Amino acid sequence: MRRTVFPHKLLPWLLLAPQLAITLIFFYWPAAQAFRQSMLREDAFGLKTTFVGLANFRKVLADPAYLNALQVTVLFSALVAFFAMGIALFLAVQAEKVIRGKGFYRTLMIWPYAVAPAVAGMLWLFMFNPSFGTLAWPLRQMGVNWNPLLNSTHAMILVVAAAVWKQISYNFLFFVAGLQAIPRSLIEAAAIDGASRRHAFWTIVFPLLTPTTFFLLVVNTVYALFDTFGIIHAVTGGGPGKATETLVYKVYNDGFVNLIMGDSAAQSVILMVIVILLTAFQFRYIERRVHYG
Amino acid sequence: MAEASPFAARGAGRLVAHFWMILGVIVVAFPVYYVFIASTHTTQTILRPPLPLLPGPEAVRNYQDAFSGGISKIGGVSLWRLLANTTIVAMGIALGKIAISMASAYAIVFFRFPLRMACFWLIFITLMLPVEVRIQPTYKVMVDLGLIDTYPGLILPLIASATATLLFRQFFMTIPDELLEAARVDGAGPWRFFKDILWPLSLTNVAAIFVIQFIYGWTQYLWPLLVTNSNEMNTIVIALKKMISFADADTPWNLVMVTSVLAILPPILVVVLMQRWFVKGLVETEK
Amino acid sequence: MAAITLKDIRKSYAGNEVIHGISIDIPDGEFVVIVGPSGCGKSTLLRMVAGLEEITSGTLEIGGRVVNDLEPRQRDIAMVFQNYALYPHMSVRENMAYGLKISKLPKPEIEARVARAADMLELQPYLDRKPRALSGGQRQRVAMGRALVRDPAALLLDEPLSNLDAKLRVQMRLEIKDMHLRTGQTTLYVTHDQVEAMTLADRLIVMNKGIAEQIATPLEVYERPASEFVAGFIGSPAMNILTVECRDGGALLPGGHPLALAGLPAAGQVRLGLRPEDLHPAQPGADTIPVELRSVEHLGADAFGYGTIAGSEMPLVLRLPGSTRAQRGERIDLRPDPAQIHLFDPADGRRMTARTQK
Amino acid sequence: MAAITLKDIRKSYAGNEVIHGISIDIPDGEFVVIVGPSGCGKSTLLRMVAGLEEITSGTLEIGGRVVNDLEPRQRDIAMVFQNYALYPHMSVRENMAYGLKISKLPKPEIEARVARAADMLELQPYLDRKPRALSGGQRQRVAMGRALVRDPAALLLDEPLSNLDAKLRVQMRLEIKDMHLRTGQTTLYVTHDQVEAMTLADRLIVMNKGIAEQIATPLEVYERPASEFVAGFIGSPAMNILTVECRDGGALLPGGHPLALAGLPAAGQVRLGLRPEDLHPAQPGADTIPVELRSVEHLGADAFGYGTIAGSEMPLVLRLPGSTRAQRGERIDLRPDPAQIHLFDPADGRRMTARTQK
Amino acid sequence: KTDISWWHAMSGANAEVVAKIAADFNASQSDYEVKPVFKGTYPETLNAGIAAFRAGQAPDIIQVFDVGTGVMMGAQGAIKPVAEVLKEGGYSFDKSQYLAGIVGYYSTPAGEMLSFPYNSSSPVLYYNKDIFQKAGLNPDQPPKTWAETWAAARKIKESGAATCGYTSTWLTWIHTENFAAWNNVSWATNENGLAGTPELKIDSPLFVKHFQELADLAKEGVFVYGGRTSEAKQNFTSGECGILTESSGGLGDIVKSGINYGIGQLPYDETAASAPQNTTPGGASLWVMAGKSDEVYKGVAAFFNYLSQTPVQQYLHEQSGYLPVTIAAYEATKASGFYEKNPAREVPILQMSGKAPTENSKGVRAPNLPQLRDIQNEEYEKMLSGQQDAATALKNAATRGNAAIKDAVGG
Ligand SMILES: Nc1ncnc2c1ncn2[C@@H]1O[C@H](COP(=O)(O)OP(=O)(O)OP(=O)(O)O)[C@@H](O)[C@H]1O
Ligand SMILES: Nc1ncnc2c1ncn2[C@@H]1O[C@H](COP(=O)(O)OP(=O)(O)OP(=O)(O)O)[C@@H](O)[C@H]1O
Ligand SMILES: O=P(O)(O)OC[C@H](O)CO
Ligand SMILES: [Mg+2]
Ligand SMILES: [Mg+2]
Repeated sequence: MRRTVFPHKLLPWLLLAPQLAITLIFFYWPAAQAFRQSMLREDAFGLKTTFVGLANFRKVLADPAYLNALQVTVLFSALVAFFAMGIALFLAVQAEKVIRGKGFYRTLMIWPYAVAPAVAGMLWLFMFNPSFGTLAWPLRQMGVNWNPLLNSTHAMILVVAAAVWKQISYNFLFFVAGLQAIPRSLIEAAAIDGASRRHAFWTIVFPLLTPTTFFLLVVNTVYALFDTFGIIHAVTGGGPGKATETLVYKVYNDGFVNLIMGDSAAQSVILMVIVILLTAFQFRYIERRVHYG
Repeated sequence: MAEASPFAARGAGRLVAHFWMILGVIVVAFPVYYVFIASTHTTQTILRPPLPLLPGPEAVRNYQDAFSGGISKIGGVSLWRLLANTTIVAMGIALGKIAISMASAYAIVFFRFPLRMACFWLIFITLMLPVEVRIQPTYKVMVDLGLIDTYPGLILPLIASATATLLFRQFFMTIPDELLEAARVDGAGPWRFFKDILWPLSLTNVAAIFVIQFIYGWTQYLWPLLVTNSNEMNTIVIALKKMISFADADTPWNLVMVTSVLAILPPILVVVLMQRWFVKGLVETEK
Repeated sequence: MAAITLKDIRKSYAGNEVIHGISIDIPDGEFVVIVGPSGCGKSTLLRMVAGLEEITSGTLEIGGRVVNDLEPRQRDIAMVFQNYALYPHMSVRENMAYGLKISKLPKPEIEARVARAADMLELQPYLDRKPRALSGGQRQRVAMGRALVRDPAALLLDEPLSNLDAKLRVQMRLEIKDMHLRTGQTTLYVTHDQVEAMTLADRLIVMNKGIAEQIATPLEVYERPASEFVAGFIGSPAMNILTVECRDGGALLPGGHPLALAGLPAAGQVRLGLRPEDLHPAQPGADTIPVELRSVEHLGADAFGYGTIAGSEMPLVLRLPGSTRAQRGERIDLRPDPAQIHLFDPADGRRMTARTQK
Repeated sequence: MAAITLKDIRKSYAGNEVIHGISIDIPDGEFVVIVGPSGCGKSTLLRMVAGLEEITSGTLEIGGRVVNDLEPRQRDIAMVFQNYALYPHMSVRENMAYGLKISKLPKPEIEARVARAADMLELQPYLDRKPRALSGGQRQRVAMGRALVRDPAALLLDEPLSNLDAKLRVQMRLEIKDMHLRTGQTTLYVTHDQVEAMTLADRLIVMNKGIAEQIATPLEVYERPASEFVAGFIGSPAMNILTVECRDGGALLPGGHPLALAGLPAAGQVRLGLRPEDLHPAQPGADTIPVELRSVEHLGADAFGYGTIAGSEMPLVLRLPGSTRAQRGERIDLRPDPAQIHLFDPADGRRMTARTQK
Repeated sequence: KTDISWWHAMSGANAEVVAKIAADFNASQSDYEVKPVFKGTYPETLNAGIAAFRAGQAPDIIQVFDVGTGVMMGAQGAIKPVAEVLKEGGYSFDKSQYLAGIVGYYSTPAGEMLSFPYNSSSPVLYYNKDIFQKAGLNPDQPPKTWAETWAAARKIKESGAATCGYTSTWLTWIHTENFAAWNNVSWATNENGLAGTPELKIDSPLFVKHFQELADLAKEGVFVYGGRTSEAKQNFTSGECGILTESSGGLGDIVKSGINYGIGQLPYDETAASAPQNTTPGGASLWVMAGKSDEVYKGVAAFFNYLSQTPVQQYLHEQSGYLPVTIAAYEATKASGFYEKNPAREVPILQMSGKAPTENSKGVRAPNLPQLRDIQNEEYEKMLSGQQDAATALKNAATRGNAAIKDAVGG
């Protein structure tokens, strides 16, 4: 909580107005539509519409495939968030340790982010196709029976790796910025207190980095839940079987490909609720541990 | 003067750090390298994997071809037009996002007003729904507002994300009270404080957000595809996607790769140019 | 320029009151110094005047206007912060010029003022550095400079000199005094330094736990401290305060030693305050206190002796000339100056008798 | 516990040398105080000893080991920072316990030590607060506490008391002295406070612009300052230093006033140093200096007089008893104590004559 | 001038073809201007069309992939039948001038053609002649039946001529839908759904036998699974696999890859009574959206009429590898000697129009064909990774698929 604030009452509303307006028009309005649609059963073109109440929800929740997607999502998101943040943090710290070449490393680290997902999907296919992938080949040479097309575990590893790869750059950038904001004297104080670098990292740097970490946690959760759908779409298409079908992929697939509008809308409403709860949880319980200097 | 980071390691530790960074960079940047490599081979070589790991002999020819006709027009639109469109969209998204999210984060952190927390939540929930799952109603809004085939149509819906707001909120909360107090005593109102104190101190974060959002805007695919009906409004990624067809024999993969390299270059340029802001931002200061 | 009036100002943090109602009228141009132990609320009080802290209750007037609800910048004040609060991204020059730039002073005027302040503060060589590349004292001088360049109605300073070296501190202190005489700005000044407090203040506010124990001129505070707390707090080394049993014409000291001393009540317990400099070495007698020296600190011009009243554990501090050769373990007899004794009520610590005027 | 040896230690920032070669042998257990004007390099020197700042050249030994390239934690030191450097995410208790926890002390031992330090620093009520909710002085006490609870071979303190009030400062000063006697830790202590410097130090390092002007015991520094700079820096108010023309048996003061004074060279210019307390009011005569009082500052026990030598603009500071009634505009005649004069070479400011021993 | 918007999903060289045809049409007359717009992949294009329709901004013509046909047919009121458009535009529409297999697929049970077949394909067999040689197989004689194919594939693997004997794209389209048509077995009831709501029959014995053979081959490592759509083509062009079944549209890649390939008909099952029957088309067709002005419809009719013209069809066919839709175009191509130079190009046409389609071979239709394919793929993948046998996989696919159909028709 801030000790001092500006006393204006109208100004903050003016400042908020653009964001609120855009949010209302492009988020709340469509979300309300999705909510409406989740109570309907209709064909793709909206020509025949029947109100079915909560039937879509009942159907979705009773579908074992939905439960499966939920499990896949939890596993997938946890893995992606953990590795994407862990690796990025590790590399950000390494980057701060070096004295020369920092800028060089930083520039290269952001590259993957510059690759359009449309191109990235193509690349991952080229690289990891079990038969001809440039990187699958050495795997096979090493005796790994690499087959993400049929082996669920391999498929999961592959999509997690691809999703993590896309996100490392992002996290890396913010961790670097976060590390730079930590007052030098505190690290020095820890060094004096006898803390080894590792210890100082976990007891001082990491806690002081929590605003960044928390921000990234929220962003990465959202990323893993939503934005990775393009990768899954391109790399495994949810397969083999339903091994990599996440909730969002299912929303997309049911709505976008299979054109089952009601189900898809019901799923996105459920998804919204889940994510709102999750975020509320993150802000309520995790942000308590965040230290804002 | 950029002085050594307090994290700087001594002796062997520094070498180990270099080792990890090099490894990280190799892993992370490899696919991009891969595109570059592919852009220097013939289509045949590209299609007969595994692709060699070193640049091939066709580099000069591919790039020449690309510029002397191959990709100077994609789908009837000149490459420059595509790049210009993409730049406008990416800049619009990046700058728009920074502007509106800084403003809202500023309101939330540095003011107290009724419904403050409600607004906070109202904005944060928007983190939760990507374009893909709300495409139809959003499209309808675009039509109703007459934004189809316009730059605002390409830009506006994509700046409605809360991530940047969240980031700025987090950052603003770490600004010491004393700075605000000193500025207020110095006679700074909200605008001056923002412009003179907060903005310079946020540069690192602004730079990070800018890079991220610029690239985000640059690589958008689904949304531009939906709201543009005229080829003249296409972005480079749509054009690129149009060139790529796995099922199609005549996809000139070598030129696709050249185009990909060209499509990746501007964002990388942005990263390189923004680089100095990362260094400049907070390194010299002790908040 | 403006008078400042505080009427029963209070401050609570989350229901926890830390300032318990302070009232004072500060006429235009007065230099008021606030002293008190760490955590007593000095900074909080100053910050309320500055408009940085909301006033929980009470009224604050600056220049006759009630300003409780005005912004700091509407109050026409300048302030020096205890922890500098320099803008980390601005050079020293920019830090100092910032307030002036905001008030839209012409460029040359700004430059002139900054140059003048930099001169006074010996900051010229650092004008283009960022705060980070400055030493602690240099930073504090920049913070001072930031306030000095402006010409506010009231100047608020929170321990502005605490990180300066002795020489610079003296110099700065004189500068501040001088500047005050020149500009006549109403000034509120928080300090821990006795010398600053005594020499700068037109009036002192001695605070204790959120209460103003005494508001008076420095000499009055020194010579007639309103309470045992003030007596103990002002003066260095602190006043010795003993509980004594009065009897006719004298008192029974701790350790059972009788002392003949005028000016005491006829009977009952009182707290007797004796400043170290009012205890003069003398031949042993009925009117002297026998003291066993435990240690002697040499400060150059003076020395402090730390001892106990013979036969007791009651500590007593003495002030000795710098040239003293007194040694640990020696016994000295001291005669209190009967004109310079202070009596406090053992029940509430308030002053009991008027101290005889010199 | 360990001796600390500095051999020609130098420090440059980006090619700009700020410490120009300092050498000193600090035997195990000595208490060394570093004083000097703001920006002279005190903190930098301390930070090099701590291992926080790379040593540009020279060798640093702690306990006989060359530690130039060792990490701070390998040097077995504790340090109190000038700007506190408290961990904002830890409570006061955790801040203090942090170093102990790292060295894997048993829990009860940690608690005991923290409690002891909190007691000494009057921090018990705040043990569970975060630094953000503390006053400046409270924060500084926590910073002290963090060093006190540990038992390092060497203790480094950078102006640890500068934000404390007078009373607490005296108390803390005595505590530190006491603790040092008990533990015998080698201690390096940076301060601006003359009293601290004089009373705490076994030896003083007086620094000026990155050079150690004098390394000696406090009394020696006070009584035989090695240079004009030291003379002017140590002692408050500062020593008066005049340029005089010597003649047989005396000198010509600024303003053309002749003064009979023993101990001067036969001829030539010298810089004559006279401490304020060594100027005693006397009947006008050949051996007195006539002074016109410009102002008098009352500090309670003492008063300082600021004047000029009659007929000149040469300022002179005097120390008067607190009870003085001397007034601005009065003329006083002062007799310098011939045993207490200091002579400096006008060319390089070095001391010329040995000061007569008392 | 009336603008006619045409949303399509053609990328790569096919996009160029689209552009050229539109440009040529625009140049050929002065009343209408066709404006092609790339809208992404097939599903993306369809969704864009749907969103636009719902917002009242539908394009005039939209290209919809084969599996979306059912959806479009269900959307009466959203579309206008092509036959009607042509007729109202004053063009006589003679069904008999079009290839029967293709037209049948895009028509109502009553025979009214609903969409214009723009790009149609058919699955064929590709084989690597060099590998055949090495394995001691006759490089001029592609296997005709599945049994022969399996034998050849095994031989390739065993002889070490290649690490993989056989691979295939689109297990759903080739091994399920076309397998049914080609072997004249039922894929689903109600004429495979063309005549009404279908009920899947893909768990019938012939399917089970066929898929069990595939599963066994997969276990032996003779069959390599490449993915749900056309990914497996790469396994063939890279020389890893000796035999591939894939769309005729995939030919170009194979030519480009430079391998020494041969083409054969899609294999059939020799135990099936009337095999080979005929194959059914893949690819996509052009749909006309409802609610446009007469002017627009006239233009669309003119454009479709233009598209049907022999030189245009011929150009389309020769450039893209998709099939010509008019008999005249086919004949003209044949006459030009194109097939003598490119014998492989004729195979899919012969396959598709060799025999009059039966109720098992007119094509398949379901309101939710994409979903059915998803379900099948999931079950097939489980089968191929050894988690279940073919009978179970097909049983599951049928049961789940039927439930989904019931859902989709609003049961
Ligand atoms: N990072 C830096 N870059 C450049 N110069 C620096 C840096 N840090 C300190 N200095 C300079 O080095 C000199 C010594 O600084 P240092 O902090 O040691 O002074 P100090 O004696 O501790 O002063 P103070 O009593 O004011 O704290 C100063 O002139 C300062 O401006
Ligand atoms: N934000 C806060 N929340 C709760 N208590 C606070 C807060 N800020 C200050 N306090 C408490 O209020 C009291 C007064 O604090 P203040 O900073 O005014 O003291 P001070 O007299 O300036 O002390 P110092 O001389 O140490 O600077 C202290 O006990 C402090 O702990
Ligand atoms: O590969 P294509 O373009 O011939 O299409 C194949 C079929 O359409 C799959 O349904
Ligand atoms: Mg304070
Ligand atoms: Mg310092």
